[in-house]
Amino acid sequence: MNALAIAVDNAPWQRRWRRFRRNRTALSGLYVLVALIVFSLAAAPLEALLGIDANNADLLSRFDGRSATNWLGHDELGRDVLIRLMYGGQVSLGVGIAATLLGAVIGISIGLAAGYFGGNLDALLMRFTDGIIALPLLPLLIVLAAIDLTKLGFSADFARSSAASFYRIVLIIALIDWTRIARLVRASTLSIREREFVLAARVSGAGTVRILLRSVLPNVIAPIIVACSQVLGSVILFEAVLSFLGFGIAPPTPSWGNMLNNAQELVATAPMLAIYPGLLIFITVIAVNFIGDGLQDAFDPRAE
Amino acid sequence: MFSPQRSCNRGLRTVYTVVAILSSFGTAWAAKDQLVIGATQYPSNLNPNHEAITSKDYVLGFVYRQATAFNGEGKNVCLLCTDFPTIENGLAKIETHDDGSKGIAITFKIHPKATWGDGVPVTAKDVLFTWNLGRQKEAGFLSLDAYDRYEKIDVVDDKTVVLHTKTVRSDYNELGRFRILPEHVEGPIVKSVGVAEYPKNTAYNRASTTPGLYNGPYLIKEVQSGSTVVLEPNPYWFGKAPYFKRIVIRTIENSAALQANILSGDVDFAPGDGVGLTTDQVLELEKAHRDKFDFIYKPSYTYEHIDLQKNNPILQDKRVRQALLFAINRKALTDKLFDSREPVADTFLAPISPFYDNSVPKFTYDPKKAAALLEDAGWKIGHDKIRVNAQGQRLSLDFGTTAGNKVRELVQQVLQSQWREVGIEVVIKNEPGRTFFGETARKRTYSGLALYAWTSDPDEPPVRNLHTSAIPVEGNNWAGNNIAAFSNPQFDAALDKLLVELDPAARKPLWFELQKIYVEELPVLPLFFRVQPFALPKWLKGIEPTGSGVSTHWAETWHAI
Amino acid sequence: MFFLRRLLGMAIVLLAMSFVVYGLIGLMPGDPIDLMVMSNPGITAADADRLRALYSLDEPLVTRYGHWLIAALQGDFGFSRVYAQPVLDIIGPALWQTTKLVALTLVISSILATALGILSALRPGGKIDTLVSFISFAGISLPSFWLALILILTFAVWLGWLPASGMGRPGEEGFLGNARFLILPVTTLVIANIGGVTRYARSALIETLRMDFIRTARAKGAREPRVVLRHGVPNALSSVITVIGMNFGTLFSGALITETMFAQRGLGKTIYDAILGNDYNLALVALLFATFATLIGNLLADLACAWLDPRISVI
Amino acid sequence: MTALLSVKDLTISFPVGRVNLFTGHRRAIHAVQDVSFDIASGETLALVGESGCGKTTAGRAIAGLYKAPKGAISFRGQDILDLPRASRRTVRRAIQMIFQDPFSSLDPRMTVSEILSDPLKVNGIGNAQEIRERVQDLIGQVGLPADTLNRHPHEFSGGQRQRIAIARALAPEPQIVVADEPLSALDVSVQSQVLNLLGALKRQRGLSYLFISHDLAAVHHIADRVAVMYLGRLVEIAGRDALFAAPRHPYTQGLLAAVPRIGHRRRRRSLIEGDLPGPLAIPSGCGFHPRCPLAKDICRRERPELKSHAGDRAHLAACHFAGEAL
Amino acid sequence: MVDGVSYTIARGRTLGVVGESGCGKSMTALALLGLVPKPAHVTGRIVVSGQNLSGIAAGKWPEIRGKRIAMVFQEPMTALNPGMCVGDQIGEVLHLHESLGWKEARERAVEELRLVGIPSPAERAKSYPHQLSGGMRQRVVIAMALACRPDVLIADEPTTALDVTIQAQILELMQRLQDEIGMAVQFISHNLAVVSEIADEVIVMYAGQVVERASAEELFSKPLHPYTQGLIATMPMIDNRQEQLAVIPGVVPHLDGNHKGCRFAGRCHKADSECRALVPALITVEPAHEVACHKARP
Repeated sequence: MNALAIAVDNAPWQRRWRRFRRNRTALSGLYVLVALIVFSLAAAPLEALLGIDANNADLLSRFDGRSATNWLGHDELGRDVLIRLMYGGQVSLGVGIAATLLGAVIGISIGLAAGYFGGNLDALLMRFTDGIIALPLLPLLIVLAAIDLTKLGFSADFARSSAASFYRIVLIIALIDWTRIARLVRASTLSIREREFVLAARVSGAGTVRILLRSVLPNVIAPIIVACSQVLGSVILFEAVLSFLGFGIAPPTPSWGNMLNNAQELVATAPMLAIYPGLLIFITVIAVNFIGDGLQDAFDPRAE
Repeated sequence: MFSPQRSCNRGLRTVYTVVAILSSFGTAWAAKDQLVIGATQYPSNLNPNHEAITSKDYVLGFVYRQATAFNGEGKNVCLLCTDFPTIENGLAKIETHDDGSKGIAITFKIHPKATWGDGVPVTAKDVLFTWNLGRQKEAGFLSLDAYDRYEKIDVVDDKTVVLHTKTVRSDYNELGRFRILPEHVEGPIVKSVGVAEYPKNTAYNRASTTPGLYNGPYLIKEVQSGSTVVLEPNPYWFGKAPYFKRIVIRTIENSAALQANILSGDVDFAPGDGVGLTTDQVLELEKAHRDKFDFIYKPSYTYEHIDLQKNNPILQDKRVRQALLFAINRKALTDKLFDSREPVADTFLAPISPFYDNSVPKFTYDPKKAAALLEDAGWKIGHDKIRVNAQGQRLSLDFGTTAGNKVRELVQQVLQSQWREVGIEVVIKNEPGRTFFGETARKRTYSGLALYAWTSDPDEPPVRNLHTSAIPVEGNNWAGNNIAAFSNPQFDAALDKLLVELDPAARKPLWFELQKIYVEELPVLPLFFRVQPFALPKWLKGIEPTGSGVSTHWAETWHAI
Repeated sequence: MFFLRRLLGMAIVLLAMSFVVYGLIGLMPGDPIDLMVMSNPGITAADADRLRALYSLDEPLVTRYGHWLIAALQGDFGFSRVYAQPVLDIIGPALWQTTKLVALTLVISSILATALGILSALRPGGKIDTLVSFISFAGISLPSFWLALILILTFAVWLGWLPASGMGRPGEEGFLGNARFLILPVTTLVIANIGGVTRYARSALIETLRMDFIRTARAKGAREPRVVLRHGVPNALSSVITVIGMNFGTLFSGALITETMFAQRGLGKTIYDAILGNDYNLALVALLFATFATLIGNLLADLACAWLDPRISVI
Repeated sequence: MTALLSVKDLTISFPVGRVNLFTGHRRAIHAVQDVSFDIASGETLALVGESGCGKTTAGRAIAGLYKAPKGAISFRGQDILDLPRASRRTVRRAIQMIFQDPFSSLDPRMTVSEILSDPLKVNGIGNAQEIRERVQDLIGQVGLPADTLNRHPHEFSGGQRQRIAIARALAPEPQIVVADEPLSALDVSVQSQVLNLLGALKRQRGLSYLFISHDLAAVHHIADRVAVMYLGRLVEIAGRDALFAAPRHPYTQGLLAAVPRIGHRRRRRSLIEGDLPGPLAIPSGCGFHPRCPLAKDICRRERPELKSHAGDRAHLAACHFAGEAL
Repeated sequence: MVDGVSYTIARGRTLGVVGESGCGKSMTALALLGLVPKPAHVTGRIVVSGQNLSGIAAGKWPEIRGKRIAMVFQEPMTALNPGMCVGDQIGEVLHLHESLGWKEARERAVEELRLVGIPSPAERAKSYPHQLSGGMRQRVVIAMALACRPDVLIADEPTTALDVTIQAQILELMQRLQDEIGMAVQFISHNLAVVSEIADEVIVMYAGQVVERASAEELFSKPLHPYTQGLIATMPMIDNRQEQLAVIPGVVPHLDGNHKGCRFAGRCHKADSECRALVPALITVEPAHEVACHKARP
């Protein structure tokens, strides 16, 4: 785990890493998350190794228990539960990370602009952000999820492709998760902007872009990372909720959300089918939250 | 710890939050004279003639009696009338109109004691009122044909009318869609707002607890839009007095939640009439709670099938269509998923139908034959085990259905796997119901396969689904259900004949011919007929599923032990 | 002046929302007439055109929006296509149902979260803090529909203590009888909601307890409970309330899930069904009402903040 | 002595509160109003006053940190508020700034070497090799060893950080340095080190300073001339000795009397009563009148002009009674 | 942090404590109130009017604070509870210690506000801290501290955050109140000039230790410790301008626990091997003048 420390040999990062490492829950959260990522990525190799096809519905082995090649048994269509959980992890974590990053890009841009330029732009952008936060978003998102992409000029082929469904979910989630990042970035930017080293850079003649990129952005990275880690957890949950409402990743592509949703009705006969993805979602989100909490403490400016 | 008061007068200090104290819990209601039914769908509105959804028919069954309905044996019987009109019993007579064309005069006798919920008798006046209203398109009635088929109606007396059809037709005594409205309630509304505004102002929606709107054993006592309908016995009901003092129909859309409600006893049962649990859920209940419930699986006339896109060159090849059907193990599918309860569909007709032709080819699972057919059609196994043709085109098809329908999605994924075994690639592209039915299926924009169900009355000819005139095209505003765009002159001709042939002996060969053409041409891939699955508490008796319509038409016979 | 400005702001938000949602709904597949045609095979092309004209669907989106807006401003929000009733008749009870749910959740989770936040802030890093942290994170991390199912299975199916779903029957068992039906959904929402608020209350109180005036209070001779409850909590509370206020929208979203799971016809569910059922007008107006409700919630939160923190002026 | 920097009628206002719904404007407070002064080459002008008097705002405006102040600021006769883009940078680099808080004025993420080379890079001074030499030279000039260059600001004490900040200000070879309260965040024992360094640099490089401070003792030590501000306006400006020996404005007098001095136990020191009014409630007439022991009716009505009294042309005061014998 | 600090203050007298940031002067003050933050701990004796406070139970401290020993803090803005009107904040002390009802406590609070020279005190009592200017706030803090007429008042940099004119007002106020009430005052400041003006006796602290102690006049006219001498010399004097200021080289050392010898040795021009090896004791070199320096023996 020293890779992180070596990669950023910058002194504040070392201190933060040291502080983070001292936080045992956060550190175990990180281990769990890394393990989950490894777990998800191992899907294809393990599938090849065991010589099974996780997408193959085999009704004869419906609900069959564990075996030498099917470590967690079979689901309602006789597919291997373990491998599907691993593939589902790729989708869920993929959606989570992609939506968080996209949200971060939106949030950072808006937050930086609002915080640095201030004035009416700030007022406008923050009103907008607060407005978005205040809205009952889930119903709105259903409207978004129901939009016919062909009416927006996308080709019918694209609109029906599974890539479109992935992008659509990523986009929909990103459209709401940026607000927290934007607020945090703005708040940090506001305080950084008034810090005298930014004034000093301006006095020495640096242009706005240079100041934003060289003086402001590096100094708001810490809150951004904290915010992203917090957002990631809610995004993974959100994917599950969208699946629940029927707007998630379409089957047969597994995601933890739609696996959980499918398993709901089977709770009586095959409770484990619901417990595995539910547990994985829970563990992931809680791990991410612990990491976020640890990062927040580690990046606490008072401790710097 | 807090100081008792704060001196600084800020006006807002007087804001208090009132917290509801959940101190006492209500008592459990008295058992057995009340019945709680859980349905997955809410009957959006209650006018018998507007917008048909199953949940509405289900609720209306308790409170409203249409003229006739199909019973559990698939026989059309009287609900509101005394004698079911047939040629045989003389209540229906072929007559010749002044212009020489032929029609049928049907004598319809309203039950002498039939009364609306407010004590006003159901009379010929109501029949005439409904007929006049129903023929006007602005009234927005679901079935124009149910009213427009009559040229005139003669009133014999208060309780007897003679309906004169415009043409001779085999379904002359299918009167279930003639839904008589109370003239004394709806009449004044039509008068005051006009026909065009009637749909928005009908008392069924505006004042749905008005007793005068209903004539069934129960009356609607209370409606919580979207969630609950409460029924109580109709004091003016003319039939057998209903057993339950109160029936509550609750909408629980999430089927897992509905299942939980049944297990917890909050809901006594979920009807199998298409608004309750799915077959696999009831099967599960049977596995785990055999002691608590009685189980009924009533074969129905609804069948799941896959429409094939007619414009897709791959599917234009009959051999490919046949191969598709040979390659899937429908028997194993229903054995495993539905415990063999849902019979494999060989044609559009259910095996329980008297007109079912058992001699048609059955397309039992035969992957070798499927492979051979595909080879024959020029599809050779490619490098990734998916077949390609001489042009290098992959044998790949899109496969859509209604997203969120668990059973269909399961079936879909099984079929996908089975087809892959014979080298056919299927890409699943599901859409929410509104998109699927509203756009993709209706405008026939799906590119390969589309899975959904067709339903019909017992021995209703498949005109709506397979007649050329029922192909939705832009010219008819995409109306009709022939989404596979099946068009076969022989088939059309047989159908047309069937529609006017009154002689049962002559009808049977026509039915057989239709089935032969269907199996030969395979416009769609038949999968299996659904059942109406009921899990009824042991103490509840008298419920008789019909297989086609709703079981509530005979709700007065329901009782507890 | 403050109220005027806030009301004006709310009006602007609602106006913008109505326009955006109107546009978005226009982008959904199919139009209402399509569905009518679908359910009524007898309708002809001419009928469909006539109906389109009747519903003004043949006009450009903006014009339609204009008509809708003018009618809406006159108090006529139009009809629900599916229910064939004025939308307000449908929204009214749904709004009340959701309000009950959200308000109860809010009150309970605020009180509970503040109490838990205080407990853990007293000894950051201590045993209680660790436990509370774990509970909070667990609450945040559970998919709410999953939680709801577990609760139903436990308390309704297994223990049989509470009704699995529904909204009760007014007039029969009175408010308290109906309250039973709220216990599970409210519990679900509280569990999902409490984690975030607790974490926030905790950090706000820790922050506050580090402030100079806390030291002043101690130097005055105030004992620890008084220092925390009289000096710490009220000052931390205003920022907690801000967060709670911002949670209104999230709560409404959460209510949609519990309304589905517990079969309660609330606003979220109404919107969801309306969207799925192509009931444009109902979806639009219900969304606006939901927005309005959350904006009111925000306003109330701001007022509560101003009440707690004299530095914030409302006049 | 010709003026190197000339400030004429400088007025800086900030909008406060919300936009008026009807006019679309916001209320403005004038942080600095009609301030005029010159600084000659090699001269140190101190700007003194209490918090909120506008001295920092004025200093920042001169350093170019505000968009468009009203009035004129000219450097060597050239108006720098209205420069074409191209020449703005070359003129601007002649005016650099040292900030109050050396803990906040250095980017915590940069090494000292980056901090010092950045101003050279943005101003396009020299190639990489020259920049490196220049940076080493600079760090030596402020009395820090060359091995500091690879370290980060947090590794230094306040005094050392302020030296680094001074070196950064010197990097673009400025002619005027605006020093905004450069001592107030430092420990007493290092303040004198920084004061001495500033003095030495002035002598070596012929620098001019605009020295902004509330510490009259430090001002007395370093300044050639002193300008006193109150509520955004200059109330008195004079040579150091003249001002300290014979302040003409009652505010300056009160200020001087209030300065604590070693060995003056238990004396009466508060000539000035009451508090500074808020920026939104600036009194009419002479802004100082509510606190002034000399205030008469005229003070409430008329604002006194800043002008010379009793002969000394270089000693200006804005008081109706500045000419009278005190 | 703070090591072996001893001093006494007589009733009605002011002890000035001088030192740079981090020298431990505020920590000493907090120790007197039993408010030293967690990881640190206090040993030694604190005696007020003959009562030994060092051994008392933690639960007894609140009875001492505000009643026997009161404190005025540096930042009047943050030292006041922003959510409570100032009358209540003063009243709270009286409520706590003199068991007054809230009504009487508020009435007394108004009196206290009048005492510290706040105009129209009855109205001001209903103000919140943010509605007052910095000087007013510090007056409120002083009123709060003095409400119970404590034996000892600790003033920790009470004027540092204030402008000079306000500082002068507050200093005068404190002197007047001391004359009226007669409490002992411990006045902590880094500003030598302020301390020289207000204190009767002065102790100079460096890196957690007392290095010199004398009457104010004595200390400023004849400083004996090189640090004190250096501090005085480095100050620019309005009365006595010099081109070049004296300098104390170096910075305050970080204390790492195993420091040997005189803590000032690293910056002292007189330091020799003795200074680096042995900790100098605080010894009386002249009557009422103590110094901890090997080089300042009598």
